[in-house]
Amino acid sequence: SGGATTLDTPASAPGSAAAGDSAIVIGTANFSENQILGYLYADVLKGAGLTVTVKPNLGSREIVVPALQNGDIDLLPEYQGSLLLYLDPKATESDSDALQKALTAKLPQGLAVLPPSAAEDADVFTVTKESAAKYGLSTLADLAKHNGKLVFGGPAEDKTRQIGLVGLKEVYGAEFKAFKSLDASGPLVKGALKSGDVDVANLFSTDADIVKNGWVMLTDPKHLIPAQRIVPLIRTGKATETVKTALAKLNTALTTEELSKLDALVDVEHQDPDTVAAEWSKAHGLSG
Amino acid sequence: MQNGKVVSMIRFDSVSKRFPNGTTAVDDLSVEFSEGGITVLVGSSGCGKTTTLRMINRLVDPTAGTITLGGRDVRDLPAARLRRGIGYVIQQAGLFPHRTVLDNIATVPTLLGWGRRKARARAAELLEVVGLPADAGKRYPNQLSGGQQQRVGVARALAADPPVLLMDEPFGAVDPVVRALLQDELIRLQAELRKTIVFVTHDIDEAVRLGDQIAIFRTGGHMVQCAPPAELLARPADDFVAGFLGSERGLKLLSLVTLAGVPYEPVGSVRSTATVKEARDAAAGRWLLVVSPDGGPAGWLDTGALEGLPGTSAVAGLALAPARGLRDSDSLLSALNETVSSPAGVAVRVDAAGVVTGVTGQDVLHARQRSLT
Amino acid sequence: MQNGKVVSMIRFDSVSKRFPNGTTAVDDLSVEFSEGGITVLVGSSGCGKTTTLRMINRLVDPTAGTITLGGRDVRDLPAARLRRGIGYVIQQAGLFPHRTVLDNIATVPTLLGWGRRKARARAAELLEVVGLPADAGKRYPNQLSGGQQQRVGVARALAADPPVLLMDEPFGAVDPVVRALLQDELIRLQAELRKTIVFVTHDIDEAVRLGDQIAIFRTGGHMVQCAPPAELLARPADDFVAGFLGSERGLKLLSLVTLAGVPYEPVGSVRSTATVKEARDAAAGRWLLVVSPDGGPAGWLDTGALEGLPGTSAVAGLALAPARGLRDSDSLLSALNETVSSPAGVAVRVDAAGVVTGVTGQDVLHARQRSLT
Amino acid sequence: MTIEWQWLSTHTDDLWALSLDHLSTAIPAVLLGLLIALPLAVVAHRIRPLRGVLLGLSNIMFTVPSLALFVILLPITGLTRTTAITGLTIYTLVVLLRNTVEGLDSVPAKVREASLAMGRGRVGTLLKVELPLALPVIMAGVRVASVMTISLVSVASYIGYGGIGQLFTDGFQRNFPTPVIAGVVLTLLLALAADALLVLVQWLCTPWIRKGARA
Amino acid sequence: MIDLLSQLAAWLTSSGQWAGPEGIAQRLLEHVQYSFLSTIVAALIALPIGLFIGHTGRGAFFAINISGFGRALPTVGVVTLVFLASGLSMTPVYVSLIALAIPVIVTNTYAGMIAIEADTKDAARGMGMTGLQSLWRVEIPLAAPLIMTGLRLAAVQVISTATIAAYVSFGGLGRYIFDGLAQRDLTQVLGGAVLVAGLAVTVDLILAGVNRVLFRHRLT
Ligand SMILES: Nc1ncnc2c1ncn2[C@@H]1O[C@H](COP(=O)(O)OP(=O)(O)OP(=O)(O)O)[C@@H](O)[C@H]1O
Ligand SMILES: Nc1ncnc2c1ncn2[C@@H]1O[C@H](COP(=O)(O)OP(=O)(O)OP(=O)(O)O)[C@@H](O)[C@H]1O
Ligand SMILES: [Mg+2]
Ligand SMILES: [Mg+2]
Repeated sequence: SGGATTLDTPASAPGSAAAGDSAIVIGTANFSENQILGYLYADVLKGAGLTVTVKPNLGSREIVVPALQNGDIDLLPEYQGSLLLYLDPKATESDSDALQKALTAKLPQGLAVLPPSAAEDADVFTVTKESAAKYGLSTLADLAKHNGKLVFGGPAEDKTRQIGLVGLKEVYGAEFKAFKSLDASGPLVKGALKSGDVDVANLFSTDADIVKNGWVMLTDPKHLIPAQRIVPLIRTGKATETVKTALAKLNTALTTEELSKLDALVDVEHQDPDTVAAEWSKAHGLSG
Repeated sequence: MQNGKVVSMIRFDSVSKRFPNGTTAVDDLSVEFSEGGITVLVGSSGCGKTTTLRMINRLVDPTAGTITLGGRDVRDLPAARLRRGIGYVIQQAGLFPHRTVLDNIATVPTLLGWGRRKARARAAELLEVVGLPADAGKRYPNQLSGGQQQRVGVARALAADPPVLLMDEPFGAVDPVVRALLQDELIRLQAELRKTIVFVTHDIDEAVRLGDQIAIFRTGGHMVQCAPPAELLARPADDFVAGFLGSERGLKLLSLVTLAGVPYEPVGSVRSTATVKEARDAAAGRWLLVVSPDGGPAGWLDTGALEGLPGTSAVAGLALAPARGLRDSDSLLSALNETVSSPAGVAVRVDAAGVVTGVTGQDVLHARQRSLT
Repeated sequence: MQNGKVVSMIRFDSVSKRFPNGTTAVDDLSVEFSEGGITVLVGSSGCGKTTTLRMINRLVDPTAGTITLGGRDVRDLPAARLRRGIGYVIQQAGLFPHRTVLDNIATVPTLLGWGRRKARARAAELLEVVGLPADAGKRYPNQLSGGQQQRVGVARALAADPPVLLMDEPFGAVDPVVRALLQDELIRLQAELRKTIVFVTHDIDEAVRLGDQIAIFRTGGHMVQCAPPAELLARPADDFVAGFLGSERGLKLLSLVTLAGVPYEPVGSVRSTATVKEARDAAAGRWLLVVSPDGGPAGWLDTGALEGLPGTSAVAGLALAPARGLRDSDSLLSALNETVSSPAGVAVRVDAAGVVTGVTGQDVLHARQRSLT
Repeated sequence: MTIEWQWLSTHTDDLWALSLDHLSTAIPAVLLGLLIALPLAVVAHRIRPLRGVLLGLSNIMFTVPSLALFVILLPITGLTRTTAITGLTIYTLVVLLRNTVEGLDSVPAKVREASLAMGRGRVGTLLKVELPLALPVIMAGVRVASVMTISLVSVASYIGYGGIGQLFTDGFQRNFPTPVIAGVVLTLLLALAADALLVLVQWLCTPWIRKGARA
Repeated sequence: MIDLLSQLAAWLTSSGQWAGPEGIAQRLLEHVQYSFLSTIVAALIALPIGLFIGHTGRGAFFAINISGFGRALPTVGVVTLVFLASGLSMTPVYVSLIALAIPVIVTNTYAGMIAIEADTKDAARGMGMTGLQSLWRVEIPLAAPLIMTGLRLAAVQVISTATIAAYVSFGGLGRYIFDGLAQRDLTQVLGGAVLVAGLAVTVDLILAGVNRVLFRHRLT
């Protein structure tokens, strides 16, 4: 089956080295949505007749992007806003087109982003239904009313970056009682939100648990949070017409809703990312 | 102690020990270890000596038979109580390395609840008894030499003044000179304390020297013979025993018999202050005994060396062959050794005060004959 | 071997060894170890015996002086080459535990490049020489008893037939019986091989038994005396040496002198097939020697036991006290032991064929006197 | 917490592949460690003053948290298996070095001396006598190092070479205990199998101990 | 590289870095607290087991194998597993650290107990000590140096592994490593590593010193 955890997809094994330039190595970060995306990329590229290897679960962006630069991998599913902030922590662009432009400008030599997908997996600042009622929270602007009272939880990097404490203070004037280093929309932050250890949590919008638990996503009237549409980040040498065309087809077909469903299949139903991806691309006639 | 003597006879009745792995360490042993005496167990390695010893204080339980101590089955007492009443000297000392020498010696008194002060005082006393300097008490065992450790082992066993002492090759680890010293001390101590001692060794000379009674074991845990040393040497039960006793068995026997009663003959002698002329007059054969002013033997003078010397010159200053004076308490063996070593072929006899009384020659051998009856 | 004898004299010239920690292990030693003989180094623990030995094969380098082997300074050869030419028997064998007995013995031949087959053949040969069964060759050292390991150690040292053999307490770890056996074997071997042997021990009896020459060391690395055993026993250089030789020094000396030349007297005897009447007629004193059909001594008959027996009944079957026949090659000490042990007070002498020739009594002591000149 | 047996049965191939991947990090690490430890140990054994330094250094390296070590190595060796292997090799040294030195120490002075006295050189003595006799202690070190390395490999999942460790991250993120349990059990099995194998190797290599029934 | 080192030095020495609820002092305290508690609890569990096995000689097989088993247990796996079972708390951290420390202490205690010479134990019994007296007065004091060594090894291992607390969102010096990683701040990662190693080495040296002082007379 070649599950979430294998190193190589079975299809990639023979002759992948001999295939030379036309062979593509896809890397993914260590969370399931990124793996699903990696396998989706793989499926459509294979459908286009290319030789593809997937190296899933390589680690965080900090580990994976340098690997792309090194040539350890060739292609990576990325998110517009986060990628830009990784490249330039001071960036303030937030709408998709601006982001795409900024990315193209800031990417190091040899890397390029292809046109983004319709699907988006944005950061959302979330509170429980109970907190929302208790504190009267519905937008990020409401947070400033309770300065110094609430606890914020998110991945460690939220402490120092724009879509985190810095931006919330700058744009909305919100300040917190404490910051808790947890994970990126993972079990830690969700657990902490559920148990009340944190009041406001940084989650990802596609996370099935948000709906399941009835959590409230605070709206972002001042557009602090950048668009997080999914973009293929690729080494320029590998960005042939075939690749572009194939990925463009996928990007059109994949919507946020579809992506959320796929996430749920993996995270809640415990199906394997590769299986989920394969079934979806077959159903949408993308795997040739 | 008086009390101790009454209850300290050890008796084995058809005792056997078979270990779970099938080794028979002791096989149907029936024997008595007499009160107030030293019984020595000898035999080659693995013949069951240690096992026999350890059955007495129940470190090993026999698989058959009974052992009584002063008439009471050893199993009647709780093991720990029994052991506190029996001194045990372990092969190569077996001291507690983490305790000072004094604390080591005070082990049993402490267990008996004597109180720290009293136990320590007793330990200090024993340190002296076994001939160790008082400052050794504060040291740790590994700061002592092998021989000193052995002494501590003995002191520890004596601490609560138990009527019975079990000693397992207590002097096994030291060189022959120190060993002889430790043996002397044990003999001296025992003359005073008269404990019932069971002593294990595989050195037959040690056994002959120390034992009031010697039990010889053979591999497989059989006791072959148990008898006083003189009887053993004179009448070994079989070839195994005879072989074990060694080829100079006859001479060993001499070491057990004293000179008391062996006749001596008068001997011609001169004072060491005499003149050459006086010496010439006194000479009967080639060798003339010279006596020092206190009456003891000074040495043998070769009268041949007097030739050509002026009669008035002094004997003092002439070369003498050594002569040792033997008391009645010395053994026939040392007399024989003297006879053989002295150029005159006789042993010089002295009285209790060390004054020359005469000489004994061939009579040493005759005395032996008499003792053989 | 002939070649070996020419180059194998060992000579120390003012040799000292001071270890970096300040211990003087050997102090200004000048001595010669004679060719084709056994020199025994004795002395108490730590007196520098091992160090002396190890300077010969350069496991230790002296801090002063020179050591020559057959006239050549030992430093002239590369150490490894030198060592391959000198057999070394290490205290407690020091075998290689991970090699079979055969491989152990073949060590030096292999190093000398003899080839596997030849080296092994030689090893098998030596196994026999030291009296081990052939199948011991395939075992590992820890499958052998202590005594057997010692033999392997000796075999290993002999393997390349070196003219010089250094033996450091080679029989230290075994019990007295096995030890005597190993000594016998060494004596037998040496009679054949005539190596130059330096032998370390702290057992003075062993030294007297084996040594052509004995060097006595004293703590601090001083050699006190170096002389043949008889001289040492008769004339110890000082009290230390005398003390070291032990109190029965005179008797030990007897063990070095044989009965050859000691006169014997005729003895009344009867054949063991004789009748009681014949025995009565032959009797001169209380004890009568009974001779077995082959001419050897059967034992001493107590003539008192004949009383009341019919004259025609046979002597055979009567209780006899044991009698041992002594050959001319036996020592005075064993004769003395016989004299002391036998009820008749005399030692029975036999000729080379074991046939009784007579008895010796007091003459044993006289013979000693004569040997003292 | 329940186990989804269904998941297990559909993922045996993956578990197998992960185990192989796990071993292809662990085995080179131990071998490399041994290759480095042996000469260092000989030096530490022969030159007293260096012993404290070498053992001390390896001890300090051992106290560096493994994750940090991998991260520190990343800029040097990149996102490759080399990083994982290098880090783990450094950890094996603490055990291998100490045991090899102790093994050499445990060779009785008498035997070493016997070898020299027979006329064997220093190198010959090392190779033919000291190392073989030190083998039991060295092998004990190899066993500990192997087991330890096998359990540590999972930390390398942070850089994508965690072998079985991937199961832990996966289970963690999906709140899914089954892969985690499978991973723990699998790691234990691998470690125990490796240990058993090494015991067998040692048994085969040391006939003198095996046959020393009398000792 | 030089760059990194000077940044590291700056990071370690800046006074702001040490103070406050997120400062090094606080993190160090947390780290020590986690490690200390885990080691103590592990010792309370492991010592009796080791002493029992050593004293009676029963369960030796268990003692020998538990060490292998313990070493093979992947800490990350245990933390994850206990986290999934018990939710967000310190439990997973303590469980895995204790699991890490127990085998080390058990095996060393056992080794200390069986290293006591049979003669010495015999002497204790032969003098008339009961089993418990022998244990308290002879066996434990004699095994103490090795027992202490076991505690020392356990403490060091626990300290370097206690970084795991940060993996499940808690404090300690591991925070610097995990946060530094997330914030792409190699200096911080390195600083955390150096602090952990420094703490471990310090504790190791202190315990070694204590050992030396306590058992000085055994060294000769
Ligand atoms: N606990 C035991 N289990 C099995 N066999 C034992 C045990 N203790 C002793 N033996 C065996 O019993 C026999 C007698 O042992 P014991 O220790 O009594 O001999 P020993 O005469 O004291 O020997 P040594 O002179 O060597 O001390 C030996 O064969 C020994 O191996
Ligand atoms: N390598 C060394 N460094 C320091 N001192 C040493 C060394 N080797 C021996 N010694 C010391 O030198 C002295 C003589 O030692 P050596 O081994 O020659 O004595 P020995 O007569 O063989 O004693 P033993 O009968 O105990 O074997 C001893 O005091 C010993 O401690
Ligand atoms: Mg014994
Ligand atoms: Mg020596």
